[in-house]
Amino acid sequence: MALIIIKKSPKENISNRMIEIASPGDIILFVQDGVLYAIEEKTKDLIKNGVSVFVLKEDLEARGYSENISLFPCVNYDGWVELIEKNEKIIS
Amino acid sequence: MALIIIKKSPKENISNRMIEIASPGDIILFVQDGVLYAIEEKTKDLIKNGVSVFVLKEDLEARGYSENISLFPCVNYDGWVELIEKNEKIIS
Amino acid sequence: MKKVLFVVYQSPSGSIWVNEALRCAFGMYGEDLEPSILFMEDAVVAVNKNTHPEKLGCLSLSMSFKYLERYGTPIYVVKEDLEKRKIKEEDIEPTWKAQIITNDELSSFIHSFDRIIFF
Amino acid sequence: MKKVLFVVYQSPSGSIWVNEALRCAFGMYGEDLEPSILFMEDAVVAVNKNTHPEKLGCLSLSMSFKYLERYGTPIYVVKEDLEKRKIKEEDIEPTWKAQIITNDELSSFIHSFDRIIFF
Amino acid sequence: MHIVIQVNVPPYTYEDLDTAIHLAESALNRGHKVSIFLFADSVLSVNSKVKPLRIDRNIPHKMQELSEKGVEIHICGLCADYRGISPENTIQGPKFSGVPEMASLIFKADRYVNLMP
Amino acid sequence: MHIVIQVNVPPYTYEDLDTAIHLAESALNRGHKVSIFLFADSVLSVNSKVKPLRIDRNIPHKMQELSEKGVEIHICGLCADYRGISPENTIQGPKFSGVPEMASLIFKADRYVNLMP
Repeated sequence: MALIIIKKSPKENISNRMIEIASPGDIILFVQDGVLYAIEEKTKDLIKNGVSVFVLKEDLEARGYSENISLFPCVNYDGWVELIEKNEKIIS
Repeated sequence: MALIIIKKSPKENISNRMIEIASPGDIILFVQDGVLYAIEEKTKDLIKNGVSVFVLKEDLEARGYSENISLFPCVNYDGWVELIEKNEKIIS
Repeated sequence: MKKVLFVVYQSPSGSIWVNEALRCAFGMYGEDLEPSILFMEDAVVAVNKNTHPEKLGCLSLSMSFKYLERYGTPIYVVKEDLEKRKIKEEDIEPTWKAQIITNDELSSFIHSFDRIIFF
Repeated sequence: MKKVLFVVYQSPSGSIWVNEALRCAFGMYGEDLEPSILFMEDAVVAVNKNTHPEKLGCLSLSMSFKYLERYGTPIYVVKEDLEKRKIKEEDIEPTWKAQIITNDELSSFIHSFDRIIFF
Repeated sequence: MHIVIQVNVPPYTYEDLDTAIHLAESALNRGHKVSIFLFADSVLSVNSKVKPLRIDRNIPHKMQELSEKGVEIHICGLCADYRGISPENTIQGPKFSGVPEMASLIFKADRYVNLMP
Repeated sequence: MHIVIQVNVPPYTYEDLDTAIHLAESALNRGHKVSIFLFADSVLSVNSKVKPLRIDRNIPHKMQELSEKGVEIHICGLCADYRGISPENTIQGPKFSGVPEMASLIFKADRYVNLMP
């Protein structure tokens, strides 16, 4: 079980590689330019079964997207801290 | 006629976009991490007909590759300056 | 007269480059220069009327709007980059007066300038 | 005891991150920590014996070799990333004692650490 | 819990310092102990000589506020040397540390969040 | 010819200042007039307080050498404000300029080479 924080845009290879690292039970959180994954349908194909995905609402909204366009549930900064509390292993 | 200087690695989308911008008569110069294009066969497919390609020798060698592995001719810094002299239009 | 193009490719909320390109473009008018700005890749996010870096405490894009209106600096955006980021024409903030060009037109468009500076 | 992994993904001649990851890894031994370094993407260029940032006037990678030998810090490199950059096993500088792992093994490998820091 | 946030990129140019400040505030509000480790170009965020536009946020000022709220701020000393940062041009609060302190935080803290460069 | 080189990223962290210095030297050797425009984080390359490791290159020192060889170095003043750089902590030679000087160089110089961020 790990929390994987992806902060770079989908156009960066390293972001895709980090999504591939996720294994069942892991949580992926998209922040900063990583939130652009939340509006691309093909992101769903990249995410393995059993991996939960969240999106930082503040970063999504600052880039012009509302919560209801996001393919994954949003969290705010408090929610991010909660994810940190629940996951000792953090990959970022 | 333009000189297009590509300094970012092939893994960066913007580098591929800059290669696409080249039109016949243009010159592409790969420098810094852009030199990694010089060792990938598929780079040849990206380069349009009529576009000349050069590689900065110093950056290629500093990354462990010898001139003879490069798919394109090398220039040194003096050669880079020559390319600048010859091309008023520089895209970088 | 020389035509100058500033090309921005990074997201305006994640980085300073959109604001810096705007600032540079507005500064060109002191010389016999004709500046334009092209947004491509993640930078197209800038033209969405709902994009507000100030929500993160960062500088707002709207601080440039009065200069944009005063100078009428041409703003270009790549169609395919907009589409990929799900930004529709009606989402575009009218103040930008953004002109949409296709990826196919990009090469000849960029070559039509004398100086091309990527940010 | 905690296992720490520093993951580097940027080229060692174009950026400081390989040297910084090495410096951080060597500094871990003062605590009950077991550091390792993983090179992926362009960072795999670091293990090529012909890679010499000092040819550009930048810091040499070899300044880390004495610490690498003293501490025996494990170095891992992703096979597919080496192949893509045409680095053969015989090109690898022996001092690194690099262990090659495949992309398929990457997920379980990374999960075997307690702390994972990307550089 | 003791949560550490490591930052690696310069303030203003990228969003990471803003992210770290927001995250630190939320973690404080949830009752956690927070440390920030400033590595590489992120050390510029505690430079007291930084003069942003009046309409812009003052990141060194925000860092000082965090420090006053009890956030422990560590600066990598060698990174600081490379960027002209010394106690003379640093806001009140941060500690000039190094990799040994990073190791100690990696070992002792409950959580270590890195914002990769 | 008058050749301008614009740099945008921080020294040491990335290679661009090294690239710019080598390119400037070659251009000088070929008899050109050279100007360097330091924008955004690249302004740190003229900070006189930078203390690199003894085995490492001293970039501010190399910039001063270029200046002594006749290279005109411009610093974007607003960029400098944002990074705590002022005439007090700058090597001898660079001019605190701004976008008007950038415009003038873009207009007047024969070549303008940008090293994109």
